[in-house]
Amino acid sequence: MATTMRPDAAPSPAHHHHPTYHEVTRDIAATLGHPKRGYFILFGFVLLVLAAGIVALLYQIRRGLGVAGYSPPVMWAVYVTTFVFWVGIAHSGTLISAILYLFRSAWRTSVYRTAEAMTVFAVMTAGLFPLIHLGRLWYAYWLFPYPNQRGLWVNFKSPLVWDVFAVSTYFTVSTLFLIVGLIPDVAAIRDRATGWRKKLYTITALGWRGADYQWRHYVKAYLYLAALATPLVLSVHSVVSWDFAMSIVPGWHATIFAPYFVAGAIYSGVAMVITLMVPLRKVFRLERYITVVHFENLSKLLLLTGMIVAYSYLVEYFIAWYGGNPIERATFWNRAFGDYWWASWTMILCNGALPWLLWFRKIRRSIPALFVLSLFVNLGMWFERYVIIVVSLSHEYEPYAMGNYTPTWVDWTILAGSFAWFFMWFLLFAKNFPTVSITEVKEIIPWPRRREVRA
Amino acid sequence: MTRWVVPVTTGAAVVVVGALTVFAARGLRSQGPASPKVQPDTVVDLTYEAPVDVDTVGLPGPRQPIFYRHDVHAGQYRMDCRYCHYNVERSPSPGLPSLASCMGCHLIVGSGNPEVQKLRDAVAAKQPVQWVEVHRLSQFVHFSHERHVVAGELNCKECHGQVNRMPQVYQFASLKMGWCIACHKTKEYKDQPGRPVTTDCSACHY
Amino acid sequence: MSGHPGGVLAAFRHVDDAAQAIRDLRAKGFADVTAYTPVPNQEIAAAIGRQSSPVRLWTLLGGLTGLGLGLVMTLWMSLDYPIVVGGKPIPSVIPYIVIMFELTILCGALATITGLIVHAVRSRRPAAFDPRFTDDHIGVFVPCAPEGRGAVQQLLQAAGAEEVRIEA
Amino acid sequence: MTDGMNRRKFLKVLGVTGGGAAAMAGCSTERVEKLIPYLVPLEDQIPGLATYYASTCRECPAGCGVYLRVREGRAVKVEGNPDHPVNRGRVCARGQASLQGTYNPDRIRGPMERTLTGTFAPITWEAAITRVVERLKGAPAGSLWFLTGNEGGSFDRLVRDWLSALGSSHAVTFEPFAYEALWQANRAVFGIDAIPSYRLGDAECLVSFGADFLETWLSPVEHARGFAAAHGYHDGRMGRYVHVEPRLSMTAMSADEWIAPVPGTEGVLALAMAHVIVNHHLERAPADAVQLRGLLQPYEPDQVAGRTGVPAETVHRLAAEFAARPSLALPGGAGTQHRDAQLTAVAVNLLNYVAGNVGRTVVFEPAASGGNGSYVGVADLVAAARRNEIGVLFVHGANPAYATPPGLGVAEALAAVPFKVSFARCLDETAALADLVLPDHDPYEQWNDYTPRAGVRSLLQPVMQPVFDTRQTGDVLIDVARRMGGALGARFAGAAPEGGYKAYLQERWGELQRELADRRPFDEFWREAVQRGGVWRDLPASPVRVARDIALNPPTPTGGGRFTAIVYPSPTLYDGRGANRPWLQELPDPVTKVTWGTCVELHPDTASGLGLAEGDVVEVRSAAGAIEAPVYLYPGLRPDVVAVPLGQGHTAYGRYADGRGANALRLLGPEPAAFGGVVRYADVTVAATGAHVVLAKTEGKNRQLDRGIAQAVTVAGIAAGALEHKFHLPEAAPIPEREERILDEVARKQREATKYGPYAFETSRWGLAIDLAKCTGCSACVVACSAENNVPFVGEAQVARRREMQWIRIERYFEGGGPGEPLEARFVPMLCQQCGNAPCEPVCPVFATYHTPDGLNGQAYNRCVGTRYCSNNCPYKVRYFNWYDQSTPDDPRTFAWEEPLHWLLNPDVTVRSKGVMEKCTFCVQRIRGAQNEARVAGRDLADGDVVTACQQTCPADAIVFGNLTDAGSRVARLAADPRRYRVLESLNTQPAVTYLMKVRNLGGEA
Repeated sequence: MATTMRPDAAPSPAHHHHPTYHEVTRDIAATLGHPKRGYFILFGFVLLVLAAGIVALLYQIRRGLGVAGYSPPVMWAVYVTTFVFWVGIAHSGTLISAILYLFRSAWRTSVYRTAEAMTVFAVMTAGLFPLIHLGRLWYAYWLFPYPNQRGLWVNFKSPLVWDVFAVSTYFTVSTLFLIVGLIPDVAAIRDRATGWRKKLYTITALGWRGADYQWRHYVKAYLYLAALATPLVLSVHSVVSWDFAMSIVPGWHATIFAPYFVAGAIYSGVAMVITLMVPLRKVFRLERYITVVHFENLSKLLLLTGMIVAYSYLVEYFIAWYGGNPIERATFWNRAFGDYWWASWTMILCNGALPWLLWFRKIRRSIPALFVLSLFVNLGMWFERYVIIVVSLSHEYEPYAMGNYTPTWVDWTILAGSFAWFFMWFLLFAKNFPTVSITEVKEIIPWPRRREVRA
Repeated sequence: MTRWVVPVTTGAAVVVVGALTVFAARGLRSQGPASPKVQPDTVVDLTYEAPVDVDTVGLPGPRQPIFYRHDVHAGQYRMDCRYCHYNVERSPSPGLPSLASCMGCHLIVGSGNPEVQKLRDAVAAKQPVQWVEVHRLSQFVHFSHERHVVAGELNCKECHGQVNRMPQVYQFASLKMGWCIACHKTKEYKDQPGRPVTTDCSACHY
Repeated sequence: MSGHPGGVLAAFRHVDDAAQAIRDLRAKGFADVTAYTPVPNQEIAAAIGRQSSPVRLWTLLGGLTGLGLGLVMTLWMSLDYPIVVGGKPIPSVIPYIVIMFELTILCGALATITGLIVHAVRSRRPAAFDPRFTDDHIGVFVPCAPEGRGAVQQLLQAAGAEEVRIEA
Repeated sequence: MTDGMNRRKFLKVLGVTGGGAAAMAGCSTERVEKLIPYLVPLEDQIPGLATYYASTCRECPAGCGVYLRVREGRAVKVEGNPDHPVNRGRVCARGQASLQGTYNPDRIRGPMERTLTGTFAPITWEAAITRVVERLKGAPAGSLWFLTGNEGGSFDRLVRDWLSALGSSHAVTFEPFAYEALWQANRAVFGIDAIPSYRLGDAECLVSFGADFLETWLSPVEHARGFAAAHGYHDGRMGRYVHVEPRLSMTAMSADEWIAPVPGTEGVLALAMAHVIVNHHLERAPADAVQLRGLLQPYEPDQVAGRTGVPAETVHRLAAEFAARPSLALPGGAGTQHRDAQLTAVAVNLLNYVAGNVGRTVVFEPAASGGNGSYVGVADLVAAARRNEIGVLFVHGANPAYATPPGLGVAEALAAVPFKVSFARCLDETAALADLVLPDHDPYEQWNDYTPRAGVRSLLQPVMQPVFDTRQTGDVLIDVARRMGGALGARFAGAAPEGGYKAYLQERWGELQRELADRRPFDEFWREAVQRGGVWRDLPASPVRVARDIALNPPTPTGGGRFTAIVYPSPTLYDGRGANRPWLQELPDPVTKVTWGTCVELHPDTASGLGLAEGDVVEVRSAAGAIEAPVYLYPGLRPDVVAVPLGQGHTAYGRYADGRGANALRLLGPEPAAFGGVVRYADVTVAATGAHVVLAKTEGKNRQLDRGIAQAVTVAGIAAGALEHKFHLPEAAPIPEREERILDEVARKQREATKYGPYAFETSRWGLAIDLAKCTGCSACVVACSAENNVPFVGEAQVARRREMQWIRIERYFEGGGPGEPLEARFVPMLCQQCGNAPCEPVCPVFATYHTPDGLNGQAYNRCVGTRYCSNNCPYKVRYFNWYDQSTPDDPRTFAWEEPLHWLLNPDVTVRSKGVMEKCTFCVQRIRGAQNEARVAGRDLADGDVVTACQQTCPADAIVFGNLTDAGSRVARLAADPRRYRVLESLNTQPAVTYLMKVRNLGGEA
């Protein structure tokens, strides 16, 4: 928390007609409490889809990966695509909560909690896919270097092992970060809640009182967590990108992959934040705290990362031509004009072209427009991974062994199931914990004082 | 300066934990019947007499259709293992005595012994005795007795234990990979001192 | 319920009042004043006046430990059962850097949290509390013997406390 | 030995090996296994070690000698008999799959009789034989017919003896490919009733008029050996091979030049060449060649160019080459299946004669007994049946109900026969019509002999206990004879009472021994023969002269339909008898790479003309009938020709064959042609049906996109130094010399850093060399590999998803073929390259794949978790994933080892389970086995101690395996050959597989 922030710090988004501290507590606490019928219907639907996904998975485990659409040489497909997609989604959360925190940007305060929760749940979703796509997932624990009677260890040269470490670290750290941030809020709610919720929050508040000796360590710890999370978030998607870049597959083996993936990740993540925030704001009546200004800032972030992504696309094609390697060239020719041209152009349209609309202030400030746009970006980013993975694999070195891939119902059901899994957690969270940080929103509201500050 | 103490100690603790993992691994590996311990050779013990009546139930190892006494045959009468397991020096699999070779002796010997009678009945009925396998390797492990016994000059008991003292044979060694490796890491090629026998995966797994 | 040595508890609305009151109290020798704020506040922290938290040391040492662990683990494990892949050196440090980095972050974060808990608990001071302090009031608790309470109460009221009450 | 054999009971055998059972257990180790000892030890069986028995392959009339590898009493693999004169230790794909006939789950498990309801019901042998005896007693002698396949040995003799003793002479032999035209032509031209042996090895110039001599024609394995010897590239010299046929067959793909004449005009072309030779090039011609001038007069090249569509100068060029060197012209295959087949055969005989090849490369030996019979024979049988002249019909080793054009009406005819006995091993179309089925032993379960050609008597011996309750037909016939008593009984009361067919066989061999003037006691002679697999000797060539009166009936003009359909024998399924072997069904057709079905080959231009795309189902209709099958776009055809393989479209014959694909025979008319055979050409129309399917083919792209996968040079090119600057992927820019040095330094340092632990010591590096100048694409290696390494078949649906698992595949690429440029096809056997810097290894998180100290790219199946990253990162795409559990009966949909097929499993190789990656490891089990032997014997491995399955079976000897670090080894020498190259070398994967460029001889440097 901004210890160095003075009450009269830079004009905050919520500057004009501040709510009082009390209003903040009241309004946000109001978002919790007993949900309405609509919530349960939605939740039931989510559980249904999740169940379908689980059934599909069990079927796949029973019979073998053959029930998915894999057709060699395409040995990775929807599952790895979806893995990268969800890891990407996660990133914006950490960006907003940690990086923007270090940059002291005030506007993050009312959106970071949602983003952070999204991060944790997205990583929880992503983490499933490396397992789902294994031929023998019951041996997945072999991927960890645990002492065993065979005396065998894992291959630390394999990017997949890097992944294991990166993703599990990322999950741990972002979860801690979320929990730490929650403590003062939970305490605030505790002091207002009644009944079983009171008990729940009393426990989860870990005895927080906001005493000076608590703030003193808390503030530092939070700062250092943010400091650790920042390089981590950059590293995680770099490592994920190395799953591909470390190989010799034409279309994968590129040095630009790390920055390209990180930008893409944040891009998709911001889009997902918008997708979540728009309905949330309506349902929870948070218009006062999540204002057009926040969306405009988010969309600027979207525009920036979108431009980086578009640039990366250009560079990929340029290097393929400029590098002069005929196989690389063939691969990219195939991407643009081969059997999968539709996927490639979907991706280029959604990620490369549409964000240009954000140059217009009108669109940046139109919440419906942003919502629609964010959906397109999500779609586009999923296809980006699909193109990178499937299309590259379908057109490698050995012409005789080239071939195409089409998913089956199992792929689709498990993909849908992953969304259900994500939203299940998110819905549970939204109704039981503040989706807007009480404490941090208060922080940007100046304290009432009796005398003027002496400069 | 008390506030230094806690972090320092904890930091140290983490290091120790790290180190422990490593050594735990070591430990885990060497535990189990590590490099086969060779008991004093009892073949010279001419006085050994196998206990007269033993109760199968109390004994380790699976119960066999016929209570064949290795301790009597290999122990008391000091028959060479290779008399029955005739292939051990020329084939990956040691070979299982045919009932005919049992009858070689038991046509005459052992009348009145109910277990021997079972054998004779089986032969009469032309029904092979279905022994229960004691030492079992997975089908993805390929082990050659020939190479270990002839080239490796290993004594049977290093892996099978003192069968000549077992009324009912039980699995002496774990036969797990760690156990194999433990031995392979200590042994050397007979003709190339200093060269450890292979720990290459494809020596056994193919 | 009093899990605390009795004293005086005041609730402030204005941050400058509260800060001033704390400064006065400390001037009068009340060392262990406890201040509650719904959000961290520089003025109050300054008024209370304690050195910055040692948690950063935990972060540092945790990180270094992780780094060391990563180094030892990757190298030892690849030498323990040497296997050649892709014609690369059996211990190759460059790919292992990724592992070391991740472990640095992981251990650093875990150590930081441990530090937070340890210190928050260790520097704990028993004091009275009021729910308003997590909402919109600044709380100040001054532990003192019953005979001195009157003076403190006056001081706090003078400082502009909205409410002052004796906590037995 | 045989007695040991007979005492053996499978229960025991299975128990001892546990091979089958344990294999089924997949990777679970928790089951209690029983150990079941022999009652009596088998003197020739050592548990855990293989025993080899010599026998003879009966998959086609070629009659190759084989060794059966037997483990614990069950045959697990077929290998060539190195001594056998026909195949010299090599076996073709069909031979490799023959054990799937033995262990076929659809074999008839015991005698059956037809019940009143028309279905079959089991019956005891006793009852069955009694039934036969009754029927025979009731039937008039003349009404007794016996239809056999080409038995070519003592069994033929038995049948004839047996019939004659019963007073009948109606023994008919039916072999679908009986080469009637050749027999007739040889009679007509040389007055000799025989098929000569064609010495391909001595022919420096080979012209094949349609003969698919590397696929099915006469003796493919033998031909491949000769062809490799003559046409392989040996220091600057190689033969030249021109193929004349409207379709580019697999055999033709090895040709240096492909000439596609108007269908049916091969003969005219041959005569035109002969014409040129007798008029201009008589250097090598025999004296009486000139007398043919008159006969050949009308065939002046310019005259016939119009008819054949082959320009005169081509004919002159070919004739000149043909006459200049020891040459050979082959009549056969598609060239001898059309109406004018006999003309072709006669013409080719004349061509060989005038070129002086007869007696040199075309050698007539004293006629071998029997022969292939003729289609006319079956036609007569059918006619007789229609006239109700057949009372009792015995059928053995022939399946006319499937293998003749439906128009002949075999089924209807048989319906008119009151009592039909079939000795079939599988319930094929003919057996399905029988009243009584007395299943014969499989060739590998029986005593028998076979005479592939004069001078070669090849033996069959039972290598194991019969799998089912079958009886050898010879024994049955003799048993029947004994019960019949009378003349018949007397005939077989003979020498060995109760001896049965084995005794009869030994009588025949006694005669042979006398014939050979062998003085040893018979037992000795017999034992040696059994061990060697037969007896053989070289016979003197019988001199032949061209007949004085040869009539050349002019070719009939082709007419009618829009296209000419060529119906050719499938290189994998032959005439259809291979269709119930899953390995052969899944073996990609060497030309089309299509598996598990029939496809109609159409020229791409033709297809686009008809608006057809690959996979579109079309109806091909002729006067005789129609079939429906998907289109395969094949540039190796004349645009006016469509081609359809035989072998599919069974209506019985077991689960793997029944109802699969289309039977191309439907297109053919039943009436025998002038030469006595079936005309396998038809005038057809092609029409789309609107349906579309995904072809189950293993091929992605059929062009290699200039990636240098399959490289080739010409003899002239080599002479001009083409090998100096070798093909590489064009780099972005040449690496500067300084960087080069740094890179080398880095590489050296890296190699040093890998010398640690077990890697620190000098070991071998295993390598393979494949000579593309010899590889004919026959795909024998593919099946051999599957058999050796327990590679499961996955079925049509999975292949359609490109999930086939054969560890070695034959890639077939096309070059050229554009307007004005000749179409060229190249084969590349692609298997794991065992890279020195293997991209697959470092990406595996669990070290399941890694580099062994002896340079293999090891794969520990039981460690694999199935991330499949290795396969993504493999530039050669030679890693295969177990998408389903092919190894457990739990999932019948994917189970590949239906009992008793699982008895084929090689106990030395892990059976992979669901979710793991598998691949070629240079038959590591053979390497380890040899290493163990060497260690135990206290010696080092010598070159040739280890032979991989693919190398072992390669008919052309194109594959050589060995230790690359041993400079003296064959493979090391080949790896240094100027023609060497390594696939995708610019990736610096350092493959252990060296390819030697294909060499093409474009002529002119004779």
